[in-house]
Amino acid sequence: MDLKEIFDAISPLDGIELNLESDVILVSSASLMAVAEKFKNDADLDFDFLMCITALDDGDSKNFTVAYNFYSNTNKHSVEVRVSVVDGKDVPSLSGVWKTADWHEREAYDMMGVIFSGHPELKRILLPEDWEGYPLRKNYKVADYYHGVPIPKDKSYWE
Amino acid sequence: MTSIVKSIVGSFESLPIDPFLLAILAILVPGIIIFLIMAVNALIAVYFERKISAFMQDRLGPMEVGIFGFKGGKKFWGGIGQTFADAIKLLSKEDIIPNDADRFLMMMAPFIIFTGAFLTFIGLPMSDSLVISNFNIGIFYIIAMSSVGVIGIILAGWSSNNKWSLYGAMRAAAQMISYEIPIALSLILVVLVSGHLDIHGIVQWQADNRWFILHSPFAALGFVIYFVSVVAETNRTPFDIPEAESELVAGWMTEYSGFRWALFFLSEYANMLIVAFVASIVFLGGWLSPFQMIDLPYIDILPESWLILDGVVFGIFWMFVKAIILIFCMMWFRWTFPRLRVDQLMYVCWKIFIPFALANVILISIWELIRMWIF
Amino acid sequence: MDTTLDKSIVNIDEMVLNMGPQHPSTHGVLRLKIHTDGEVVSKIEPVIGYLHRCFEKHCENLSYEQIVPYTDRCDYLASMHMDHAYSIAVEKLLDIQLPERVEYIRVIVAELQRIASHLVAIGTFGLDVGAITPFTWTIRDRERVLDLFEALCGARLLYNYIWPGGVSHDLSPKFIQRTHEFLDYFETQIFEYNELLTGNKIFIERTADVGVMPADVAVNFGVTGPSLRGSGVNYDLRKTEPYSIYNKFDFNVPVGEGTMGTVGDSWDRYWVRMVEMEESIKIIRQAMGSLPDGDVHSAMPKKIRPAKGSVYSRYESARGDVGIYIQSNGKNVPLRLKMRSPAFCNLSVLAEISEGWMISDVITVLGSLDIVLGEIDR
Amino acid sequence: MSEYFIEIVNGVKTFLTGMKMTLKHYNNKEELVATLQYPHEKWPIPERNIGFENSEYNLIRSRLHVDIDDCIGCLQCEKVCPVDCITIDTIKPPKGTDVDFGMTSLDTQKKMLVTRFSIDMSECMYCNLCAYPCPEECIYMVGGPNEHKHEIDYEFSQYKRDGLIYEFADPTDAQFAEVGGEAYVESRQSQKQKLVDGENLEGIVEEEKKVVVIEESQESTKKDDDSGLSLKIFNNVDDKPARGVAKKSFQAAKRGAMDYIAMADYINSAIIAAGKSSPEMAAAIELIKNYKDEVVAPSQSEPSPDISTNVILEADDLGATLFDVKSLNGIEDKMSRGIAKKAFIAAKREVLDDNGKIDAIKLALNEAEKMTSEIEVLLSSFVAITINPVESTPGVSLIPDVSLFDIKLLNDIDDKMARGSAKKVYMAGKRGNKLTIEVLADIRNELTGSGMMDDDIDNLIKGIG
Repeated sequence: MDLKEIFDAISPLDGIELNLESDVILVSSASLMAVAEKFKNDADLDFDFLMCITALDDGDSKNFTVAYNFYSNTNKHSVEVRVSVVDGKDVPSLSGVWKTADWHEREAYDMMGVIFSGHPELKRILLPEDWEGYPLRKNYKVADYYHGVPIPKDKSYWE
Repeated sequence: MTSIVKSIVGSFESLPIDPFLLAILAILVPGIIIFLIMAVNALIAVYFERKISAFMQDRLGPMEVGIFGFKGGKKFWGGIGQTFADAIKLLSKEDIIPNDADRFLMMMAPFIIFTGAFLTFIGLPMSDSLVISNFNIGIFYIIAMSSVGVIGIILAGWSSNNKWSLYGAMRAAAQMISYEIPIALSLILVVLVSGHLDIHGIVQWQADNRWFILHSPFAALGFVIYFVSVVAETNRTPFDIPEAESELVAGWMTEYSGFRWALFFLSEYANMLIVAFVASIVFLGGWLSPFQMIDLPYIDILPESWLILDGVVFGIFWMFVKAIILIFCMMWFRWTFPRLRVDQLMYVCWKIFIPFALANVILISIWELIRMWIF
Repeated sequence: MDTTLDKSIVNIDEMVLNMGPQHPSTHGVLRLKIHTDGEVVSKIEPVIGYLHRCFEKHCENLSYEQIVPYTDRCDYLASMHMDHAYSIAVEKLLDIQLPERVEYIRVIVAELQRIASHLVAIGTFGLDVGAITPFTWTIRDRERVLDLFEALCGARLLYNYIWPGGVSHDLSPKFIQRTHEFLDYFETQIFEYNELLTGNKIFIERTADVGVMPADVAVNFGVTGPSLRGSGVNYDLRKTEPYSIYNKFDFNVPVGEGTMGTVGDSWDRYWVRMVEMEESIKIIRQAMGSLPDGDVHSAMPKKIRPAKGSVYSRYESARGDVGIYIQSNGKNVPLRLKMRSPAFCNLSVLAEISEGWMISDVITVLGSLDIVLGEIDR
Repeated sequence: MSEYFIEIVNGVKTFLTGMKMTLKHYNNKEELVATLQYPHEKWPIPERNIGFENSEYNLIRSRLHVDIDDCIGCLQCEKVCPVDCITIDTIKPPKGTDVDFGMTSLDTQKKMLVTRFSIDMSECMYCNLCAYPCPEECIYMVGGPNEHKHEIDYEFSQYKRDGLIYEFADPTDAQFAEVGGEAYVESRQSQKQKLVDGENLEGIVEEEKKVVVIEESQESTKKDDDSGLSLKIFNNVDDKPARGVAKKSFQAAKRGAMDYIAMADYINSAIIAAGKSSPEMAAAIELIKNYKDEVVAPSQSEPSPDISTNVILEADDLGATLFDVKSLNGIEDKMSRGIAKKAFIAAKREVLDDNGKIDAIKLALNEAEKMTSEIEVLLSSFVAITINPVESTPGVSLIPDVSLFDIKLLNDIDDKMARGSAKKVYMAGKRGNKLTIEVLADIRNELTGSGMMDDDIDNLIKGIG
C-alpha cells in the first residue's frame, strides 16, 4: 500500500495530515498513541517493525520533530511519521507497543532532550548519567570541565 | 625393591654420622629429586603445549627465544628458551596481593596444592626398584593424596576476595570431588583383578599375564572412564570450567601473579604427570616394555633382558614414554573441544561415568569368573 | 529492647555481578549488570556508551566526502557495508544513476566483507563456548580476504573505498583471478568448520535450546539480520527490498529450522551465518562472471550539495538492517545524520531472552547475537 | 533409555571426527602454517605463496610524504582532511616584486613560497583523502604503486609524540628575504623560543621583570597628575560592551601615539563598526576632541614620559596580556608568592574574572599577614589596567594584540562571492598592515557596497572584532 492508501486507512483519526512532497504523515503528539495502536493492530496495515526513531532539531533548539519509520513484514510497505514537539513538552512513548522504541527513545532523550512520557525508565543511554546538556542540539555548548578534566575545544592547546 | 630412603639410611649407617642428621638427609634427597622432576616436567610440558597447540591451530608457537647459543627462528622447533624466559619472568614478577584479600590464606593456598602433588609422587615408583617410600597400600594412598589439591583451590578462590575467583573455586570444588568417584571406581578394577593394593604387586601381576588394558574389554572401558575423568580432575578442557577463560577470566587464579601463579602452574602440570604415570602403571603395565608380552623367538646369544629392553633404566624410559603419549592426548583434547557447562559436567559425571563405572566393576568380576571356568 | 531480627540482611541471595566493560567475551566495551544467585541469572541490565565517539555530532561538521572514513569506524568489522549503506543513502538524496561496473564491484566487495565479518562472528562464538582452535582457523581465512582488500584499496580494516557516487579505485589487475582462488580454497574450509565445530556434541549441547528467541519477540525488539533469520523469519533486505543490483543474482536466504534444538536458539543463529557464507560465495561468483567494464569515476559528483529534504535508506549489513537517515538543508554539510545500528536493537533483546539461564549461557547468547560495540555506541 | 545411549555414541563419534581434524592440521603443518615471521619475512612481498607484487596495488596506506618543490600551496589537502592534521603556511610576495619561484614537475608556475607544511602523522587516520584533490600529485603515501618516488616505510615509530609531526617545507633565509617574510620569520622564532622556554620551564627572565616593577609604581602615580585624559572618561557610558570597545580602541589609539583628533575619529569609527553608538558615547568622543587645545602642551613637553610610556607600554602590554599565574612572579618574597599563586589557582577553578582573582589573592595574603605595600601596589596595578575582555568568539586572542586576525576565520562565510571579496580586502589590509578593527570596517563597507552583506556575515565580523 502506498502512502496515500495508508493515510486514508488511518484518516478517521483526528490530528493527522499528509505532507505529500516529503511523503510523510505529520501527527500531533496527542493522537500519536492512537495512530500507533492502529498501525500495530490493523490487519491490512500491520506495521509490526518499528525501524528507527530519529530526533531532529529544527534549527533553533526550540522545537524538534521526532521521525518514526515503520515497516510491515507481511505487507512489505513502509511509512514515515513525524511528530513535532516544543522543547519541554513531551511525546507519548511507544515502548508499550514496540519494544524497539524503549532504547531508541532513550537515545533520542539522551542526544536531543526530547522527553517521552510513559517511558518505563527514561535516562541517558550513551552518555554518562551526570552529563549536562544535550549534544545534538544546535545551541549546545561543550562544558569546559567534566569532573575537573578540561575538554579541549580545538587544537590550539598543543600546536 | 627397596625404597630410596631405606637404601640411603642403610648405606650410610656405618659412617659415624648421628642418626638424626642421617634421617633428615634421607628425606631431603628424595624431596629435591621430586621437586626437580616437577620443575623440569613443567618447563618441558609448557613448551610442548605451546608447540602442539600452535601446530594444531596452523601457527608456529614460540620461535624467537633461543638459549645457550641456539638461535630460534625459521625452523619449526625454534624458541626452546621460551619456557626458561617464562620461568624467570614468573619468578621475578611482582606478586600482587589485593589489599582486602585474606593475606595469610592467599599465601598458603598455592603451597597446599603443591604439597598435594608433591605427596603423591612419594608413592609413585619410577621403575622396578626406584620408589621414594614403598607403601603396601599404594593405589589407595595415591587416590587419597590427589584429593588434597581441592582444599588449596577452594582456599585460593575464597581468599582472593573477588567474585570471579569465588565462582571458579565453587565450580572446581564441585567438579573435583564428584570426579574422584569414577577415578576410584576404575582403579578398584585393577585391585579387584590383580589382588594387590601395592603398585609393585600390580605391575608384577601385569608382567605375569598381560597389560591390564588388554586383559578384558571392561578393563579397556575402565581405562577410558579413568582417563576422561582424570582430565576433568586436572581441570583441563573440555572440563576446564573453573578457569574458563571466556567466562571467569581465570577462575580462582585471577588474583595471583608472579611466583604464586608459577606454583599453581607447576602443580597443574605435575598433576598431569602424576595422572599419566598412574594410568600407565595401572593400565599400561608401568615399566614393563611392550615387547615383554610378545614372546619373541629366543636367540640364545643375546641376554634375555637386553633384548626386551627391560631393567631399571629402561623401566624409567618406558614409564615416561607412556606418560608422554597420554599427556599428548590430554593436550590434544584441549585444542579440539569446546567447554561443558557446569550442570552438563555434573550430568556427565553422575549420569554417565558413575553408572558405567559401577556396572564395570560387576561385569569385570563376572568376566573373571567366566575366565576361571573356561581357561 | 527490640528483639525482632532485621530480616533485610538475611535474604541477600541476590548478587550483582559486574561483567564489566573490560571482559574477555563481551565483544567490545559492554558492561552487563547481572543479578544472579549462584549460577542462574535472574536479571540483566546492559550498560553501553563506553565507546561513544559522537559520530552523529561529527557528521554535522563534515562534508559528505569526509564522512565516509567515519562511517568505516562505526562497524569496524564490516566497514565496507557501512560505506555502502551511507553511499546508497547519499545517492538516493542526490538521485544519481551509477554505472553498472560500480554496482558490480560494490556487490563483490560487500559479499567478501560479509564472509570476513561472519568468519569473525563464528570464530568468537567458538571462543565464547570454549573452542580455541576454530578461532585461529577463521582468523587465518579472514586474513586471505583482508589481503584481497589490501590489494584493492590499500587498507585492511577501514577502507574508505566506497564513495557516494562511485568507488575510489578500480579493481587491481589480478583481483578477479585471486578472488576465484580464494573462493575455491574457502569452500573446503567451510567443510572443516562444520566437522570441527558445528557437529561437535559438546558444541551442540552448549548452544542448542539455549537463549531461544521466538519470532514475534524478535520482530517486536527490532532484531534484524542473521539473528532474526535464526528465529525463522524470512526477512533479508537483499531479497525483500532489493537495493543496488541484488535482484540480478539468485541466492536463497537461510532460515533457522531448529535442526539441533528449537527454532531460534543460539545454534540456529550460528548455523544461519554458516550457510550465509556459502550463499555469499555464490553471489560473488555470479557477480564476477558478468562484471561489465567502464569508468568507475564517471558518476562521481565534484561537489556534493544535496537539495533540502531528508531520506531514510536501509541496507543489509552482516549484523542486520543498517538505516541511514540524512536530513540536509542545501549545504555541503548534512544538517542531521542518524545511523540506525542493527547491533543496538539486537543487544536490547539480550536481557529478554537470557534471563533464567546460567552465566555461561549469557555469554553464549551474547556471542550468537554477534554485536559490535563500535556500531552500538557510534 | 535408548536415546541415552544414542546420545553417548553420537557424542563419541563427533569427538573422534573433531580430533581427526586437529590431528590432520598437526601432521601437515608445513603447508598450512599461516604465520608471517615478522623480522625475517617483511611485508609486502612475504616469501610464502600468497605472494602479490607491487604492480598489483593501485593504492597503499602508509606514511604521507610531500614533494615540497612540487607544492604550489593551494591548501586543497588541508581543507579536505577530516581530522585537520595538515597545517600549511604560505607567504605571497608583495605586488610589485616579480619573484620567480620556478615551475613544478607538471610545469605549472609557482606563485608563493610555502614556508610551513607539517603533517601530524599521530593524528592522520590514513584515509588518503588528501592525495586525490592535489593538482600536482605531490602528496602521496609512500611505497606501493609510487615505490619509484619513495620506498615503503611503515616502521616510523618515535620516542616522543611530536616526533611524528613531519615538517616538509624548508625555505632558506634567502627565499624569505626575497619574499619579504621577515615578520613571519620572527613570529616563527618567537614561537620556537616559547616552546623551548616552556620545555625547560623558564618563565619571563628575572631581571627584566625588576625594571617593570619600579616603572610601574612611578607610572601609576604618573597617571593621577596626568592630563586626566584616561579611560575614566568612558565610565559614564553604562552599556558594558560599548565601554569595552571604546576603551580598547582608546588604548590602541594611545599606543599608535595618535593626536587627539585622529584618536577621536578612530574611536568613533570603531564604535560605529561595533554598532554601539549612544548619546553618552558621542559626548565622550566630543570631550576628547575639544581636549586637544588645553592639554596639548604638557603631554608633548616632557620627554621622559615618552620613555616611560614606552616602558609603561611594555608594562601595559604585560598588564594587558592575559592576567595569569606568571604575572604573580613579580612578588619578591617566596612565601607570599606561593600563597598568592595558590589563591589564584583556586579562584581560577571557580572561573572568577580577573578582578575576582585579585581580591581572592589579597584576601589570602592578608590572612597570612604577608601583605606588604609593594605587593598591594602590584595587585592594584593589575586591577587598573586589565579591562574585562569583551566576549569574543573563542580562538581569537581575548585582547586584540597588534597583529591581524587570521584569514582562516573568514572561511566561515558560506557565500563564495562574499568570502572572495572579504579575503581580497583582508589581503589589502594585511599589506598595509592595518589593525583588525580597520580591516573589519573596510570589509563591512565593501560587502554592504556590493549588496552581499547579510545578518550572519554581520555577526561573524562582530564576532571577530
